[in-house]
Amino acid sequence: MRFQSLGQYGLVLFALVYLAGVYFVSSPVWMGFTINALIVALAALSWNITGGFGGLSSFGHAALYGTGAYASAILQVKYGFNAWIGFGAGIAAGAAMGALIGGLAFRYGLKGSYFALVTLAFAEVLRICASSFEWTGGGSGLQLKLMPGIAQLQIVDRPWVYTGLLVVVAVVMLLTALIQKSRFGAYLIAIRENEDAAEALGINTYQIKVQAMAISGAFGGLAGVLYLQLWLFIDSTVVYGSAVSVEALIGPIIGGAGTVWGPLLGTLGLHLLGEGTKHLLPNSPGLNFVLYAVVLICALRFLPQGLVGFAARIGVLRKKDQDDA
Amino acid sequence: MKNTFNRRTLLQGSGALALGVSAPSVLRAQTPIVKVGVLEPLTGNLAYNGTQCAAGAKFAAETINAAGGIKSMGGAKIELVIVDAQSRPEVAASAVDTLVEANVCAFTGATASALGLASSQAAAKYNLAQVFSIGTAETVVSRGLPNVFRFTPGVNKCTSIALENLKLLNQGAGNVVKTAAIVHEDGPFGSNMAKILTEELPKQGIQIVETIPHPTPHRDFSNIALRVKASKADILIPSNYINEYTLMARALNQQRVELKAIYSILGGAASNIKFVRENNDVAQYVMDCNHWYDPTKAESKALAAKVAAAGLDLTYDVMVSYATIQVIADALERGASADRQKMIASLAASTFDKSIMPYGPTKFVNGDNTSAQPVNTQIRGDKIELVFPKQYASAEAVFPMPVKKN
Amino acid sequence: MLEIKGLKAGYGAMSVLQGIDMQIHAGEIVALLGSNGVGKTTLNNVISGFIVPTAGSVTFKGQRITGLKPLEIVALGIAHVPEGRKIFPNLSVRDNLKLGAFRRAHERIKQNFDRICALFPRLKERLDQLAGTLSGGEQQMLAIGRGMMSEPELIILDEPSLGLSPIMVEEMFAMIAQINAEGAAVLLVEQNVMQSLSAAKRAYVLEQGRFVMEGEAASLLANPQLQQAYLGL
Amino acid sequence: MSILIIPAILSGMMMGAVYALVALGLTLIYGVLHIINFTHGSLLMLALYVVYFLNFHLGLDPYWVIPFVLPLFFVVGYCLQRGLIAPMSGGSEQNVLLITLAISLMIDNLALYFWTSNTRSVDIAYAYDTVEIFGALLPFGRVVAFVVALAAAPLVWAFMAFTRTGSAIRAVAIEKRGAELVGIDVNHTYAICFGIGTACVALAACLLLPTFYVTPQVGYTFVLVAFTTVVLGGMGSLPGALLAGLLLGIIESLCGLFLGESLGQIGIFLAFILILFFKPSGLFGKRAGA
Amino acid sequence: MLEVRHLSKTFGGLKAVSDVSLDVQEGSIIGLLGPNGAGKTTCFTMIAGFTKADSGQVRFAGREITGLSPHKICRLGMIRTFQIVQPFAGLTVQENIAVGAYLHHHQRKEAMAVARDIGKRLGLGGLLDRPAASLTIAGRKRLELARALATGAKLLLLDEVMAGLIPSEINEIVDIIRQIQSDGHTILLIEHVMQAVMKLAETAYVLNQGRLIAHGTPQQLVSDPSVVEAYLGHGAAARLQEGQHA
Repeated sequence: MRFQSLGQYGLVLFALVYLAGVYFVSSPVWMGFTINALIVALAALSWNITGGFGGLSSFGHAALYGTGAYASAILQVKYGFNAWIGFGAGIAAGAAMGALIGGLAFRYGLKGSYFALVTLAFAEVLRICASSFEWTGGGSGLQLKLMPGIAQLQIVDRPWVYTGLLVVVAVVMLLTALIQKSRFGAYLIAIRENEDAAEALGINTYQIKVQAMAISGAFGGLAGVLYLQLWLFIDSTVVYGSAVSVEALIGPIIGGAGTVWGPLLGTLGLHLLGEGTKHLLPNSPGLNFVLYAVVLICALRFLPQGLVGFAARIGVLRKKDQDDA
Repeated sequence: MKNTFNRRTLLQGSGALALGVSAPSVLRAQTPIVKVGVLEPLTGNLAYNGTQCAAGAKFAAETINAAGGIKSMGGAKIELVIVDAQSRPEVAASAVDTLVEANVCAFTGATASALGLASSQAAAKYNLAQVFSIGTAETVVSRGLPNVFRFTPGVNKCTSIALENLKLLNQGAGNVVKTAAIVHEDGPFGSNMAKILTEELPKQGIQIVETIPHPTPHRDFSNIALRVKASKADILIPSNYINEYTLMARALNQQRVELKAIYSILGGAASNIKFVRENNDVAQYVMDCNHWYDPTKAESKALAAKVAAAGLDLTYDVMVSYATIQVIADALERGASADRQKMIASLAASTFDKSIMPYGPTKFVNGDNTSAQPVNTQIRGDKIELVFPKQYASAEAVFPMPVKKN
Repeated sequence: MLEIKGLKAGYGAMSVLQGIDMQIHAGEIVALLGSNGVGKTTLNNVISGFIVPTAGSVTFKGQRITGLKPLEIVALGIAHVPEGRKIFPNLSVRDNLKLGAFRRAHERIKQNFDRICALFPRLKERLDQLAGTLSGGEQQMLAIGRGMMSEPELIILDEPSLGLSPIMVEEMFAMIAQINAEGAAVLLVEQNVMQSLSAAKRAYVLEQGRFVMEGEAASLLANPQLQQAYLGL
Repeated sequence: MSILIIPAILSGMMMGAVYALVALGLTLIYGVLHIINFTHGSLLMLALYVVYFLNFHLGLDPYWVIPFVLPLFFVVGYCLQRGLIAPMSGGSEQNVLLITLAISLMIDNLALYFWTSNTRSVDIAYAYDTVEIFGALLPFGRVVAFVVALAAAPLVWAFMAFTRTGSAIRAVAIEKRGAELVGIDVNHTYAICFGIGTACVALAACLLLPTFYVTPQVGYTFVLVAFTTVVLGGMGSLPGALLAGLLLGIIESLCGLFLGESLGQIGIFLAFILILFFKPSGLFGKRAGA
Repeated sequence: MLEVRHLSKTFGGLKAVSDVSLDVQEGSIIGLLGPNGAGKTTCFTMIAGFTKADSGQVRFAGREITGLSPHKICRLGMIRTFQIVQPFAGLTVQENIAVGAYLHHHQRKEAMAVARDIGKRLGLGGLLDRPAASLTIAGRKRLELARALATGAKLLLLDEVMAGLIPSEINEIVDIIRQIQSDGHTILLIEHVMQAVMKLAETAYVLNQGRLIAHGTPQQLVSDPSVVEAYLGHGAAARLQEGQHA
């Protein structure tokens, strides 16, 4: 990875120090909260593929997240499969759902707010279906049997959970970086910037967009599966609710959409903010969200390029050449 | 309350340090403190019930502290650490970390089974006891977690007792009820209950003519009322939350559905005084089989007065949460220790029978209080009266309800 | 009436206009010539307030208008009929025209409406038709008519003959002459060199953000350099 | 079950009229400002509280406070757009979306803090009155809502069609640059439009409260359906919103009747997805989504 | 190499292009001229597959390509550029060119190498690592050409590559286009400015009001009264004649 400024190095360094520091601060609260943040960061990384690199702002990433979680849970609860099989199946199901939504939406050329609304509707339909059919546990949701141990991917020891999640997030970020530097990534960015020009250069834009949705779906499914394995319980609102979709997109936008580090930094930042507001206003439930919202609005106003973009302006390493203008 | 803990732990810590080096003047007689967690959804969808529960816990702690605290621990005062589960399971689970860090000896919660399942699982890792105020889903106690204690009855028990009571009522009235319609929310407790009813009611000679699940929130109950009306059921058995219950009751009235009885099981509104106040007409004679306190106890009356003084509605959430704090206080009293492991042992051995709930001596079997039982209430005038079981009753049941003069 | 001094403007890092001086006097037609992409539209957008210049000034009737909002400039009496017309396709011809008087001359909307209907009889026939259903020439008339509803003292016409048939082009230039005769100064941006030069009193030729020629229209018409610029003769 | 069809259709229409009214405001905002306004549900909730408190403290009837609540919420909407959404978003579509989300988070939680999560409903004399139409008993409050909503849509439409401000709004909606060229103050027009949209939602609140309840979360109960209605009707189309609202009410009611109430909403969202795929511009939409 | 037959397109009652036929021989540079709004770009979009023609056929390298999608046409070796050049802003200059090169070089390493080569050939050597958004208009035009070349296309449809350039830049780009031709590419060039086409094109077609009005060498065309009128307006030819006589 190459950064253009000291600010960006600083930001990443801060995140790494924080993530490493969690091991040493013997606080279960920090670790627990960071674990939650990492799962959301995975959803954010998933959104980042389509929303960040592809410029296809989805408002229903819960559809992918939830499908992954449900696929795995159904296999385990209803058919008694091993959690690892559920793990793989969840990722595959997420990818398939992504391809399906993308395949339909892009076929009719939906983009912009239309695409956002369609994805939102998809997530809603899935939420209602999941809460209505017996197969998905209906409104009661699905509860995994408590079977601690790596064999069923139920890790009890928090530091190990945390370490595992760090590895998964690192792998997904590495994949993101590889995608960014690959033919596929270049095509995706080209589509975001100018779809006609991309098409003219021989890019099958439809195919690339659907593939992007599938990859995004795989990451989203992965996030959903890990949520399931961590809390052993899902229901329709928990995994298909609009809160998931909002969290998936808000992190990358605040952090910096279409960057490798943005989703993680944004999600961590927002979770720290949420935790901070909770500590500032401990006895007034609700007011912490108000403060959170105020800070969020200010962040949107004053960090239009996200955290990564903001950091890019601090201590620029390579001067812009003079003859640019 | 929670904001004080950091400072206090700090003070305690520095006090301990100071102990070694300086004069014993730092050991001024300070009332000892024992911390109890309250994990409830204070924001989000379940905020109403969560807030009510938190209020109940506060009243209990106040009462216990006013009566001298935990005597076996030198009159230690109960300090509640109230944390917000935000109506989300993962937040509920994370909130357990906060409780552990605050060094609570046990905690109560968490209004909805989904939240409670997540929190008790997280608490299991710390050997931290969770005394469920409400957690009707049977999975709560079927997981074999040693730190789970459900003080109140689960859905199976509520339903079976409701059925028994219904049978008694119906027999007393000469078996006038022959058909029933079930309306239930499609979440865990409603669906589960409907399943049991479908199996059990026919055994009592009551035929189920209509079963209608609905989502929460639901905006319009006209269709449901019409279907109930068309089914010509004698009795309606609803099970849903307060908002839906209110809309349903109105729709039933508007569609002039004639029923011999409305007999709800764990109904969100039928034992909520607000419903009685705001929808007095339609609320009359509605029966509910639900968690409820023993109204004859002095402490219950005191609680009712406190709740009214605080401008709150007296709901079962307040009562059960109050009672769980009582249970925890009793365990502390007997164990004389705030140690988490000891609390679990102490709770497991509980035979507490002085709670405001109409239960016998507590007996936890696999974490489930086998002596817990729901009661039947009936709305009469602007009051909610307890009609079953007889030994706690404050009024005689009216069944079937008198024909309205519409 | 309109005076531009040392004007520089561009988009972001890209500078388009690189120091322009220009005058338009009351009641005259001034032609602005130049090929695609040399900055004609940028100049128009600076005058009508959509682009804030990086240097230089624009004054109108002695008042500095650089930095004013488009609506304030409209209120002062400059109407801009842009390339691409920007009419309201989902509104009727009548509503389109009425909106022309939104900011200025609203009290004389009735007279102006009649005046424009008289000037563009084709529009009068189609008053209740949606503007989007008009032909290209009619849309152009509508755009000009809408601009005139505000009784402008200066009207900027950006490529009014673009996409019109030869007969329509003739008609268009006749109308421009008439608009001018009614008192408005006209800044005419055109690719139709011959006709705009014959209609205009003076002209400027823009190349790469600078004026390379300016002067009386008649003398420019005879200037062989101009023909070379356009035809490569 | 067949005898229930007519009552079901009628009660679906009654509910649909409320959807239409909520959607009317949303479609205006969507059609003109081209933003997905997530504050809409929160504003509905806020209006419900205002109507509730006017009734609770001053004993005012929810229907009679309409002349007061409507202008109030027009001002609220105007200020929200002009003072907060526009300056804070810096023109980015993504930011607008997040800002409306943040504002809605703010409003919801302020309501939770100040008014608690208690469910409140008004106690009025006609709460249980019904009107009989085609043998179906329809709640009086719903019938009033239906009639007023049906009347409100043409009023808004007439405002848009016949007033100077109305045509300015329509002009800005389709051709922003053209509007600026004739001297329309686009920001002011946007804010007016947002104000009208908010007033629509306030009207919906006045009509809804007698038959419904209010909690800090109540907005979500309607906002998703309202989005669906907007897209189904065609973005920015007022008759579209009205028709789509009624249609969705009926679809929901019939699906609920035949498939079970839990699946009633599926009908709505399936209709939504089908419409989007086969006619991305919606029932009355003029422009395709692509 | 390219044969266009009877291409027509109507937009909402307006005949944008009617019955246009033209041929481009391999290795040549052919101009497509006409005033603004004459329908040149519409022709391009139809040939390259972006817009569906109402009627008519397009054949490329002996193959019928009417109705194929743009990316398929590009794969066959024909590519169009855009009048308003928009580089992919999130990428560097080299990565921009690589987007084109990826068509036949799937590995990043290869594609980037190809991109560097082509970038250098087109005088972008010193700018390869810059963000594409920072380029000047002239730079963007070169980048557009480079991207198109990187796809390995045989036939380039260039849409006003000289618009907005100053004369010295025009001269440079003319040289570049010549060089591209000498490398074995065929070029169809849309131009508004005849001057530039004069130096490049062997023959040119003139479009006005959606119709072909003339075809010939540039010299023939500028003396064609119908072309002069199309460009300078009604009566221009006569007036020019007078001017020459005077």
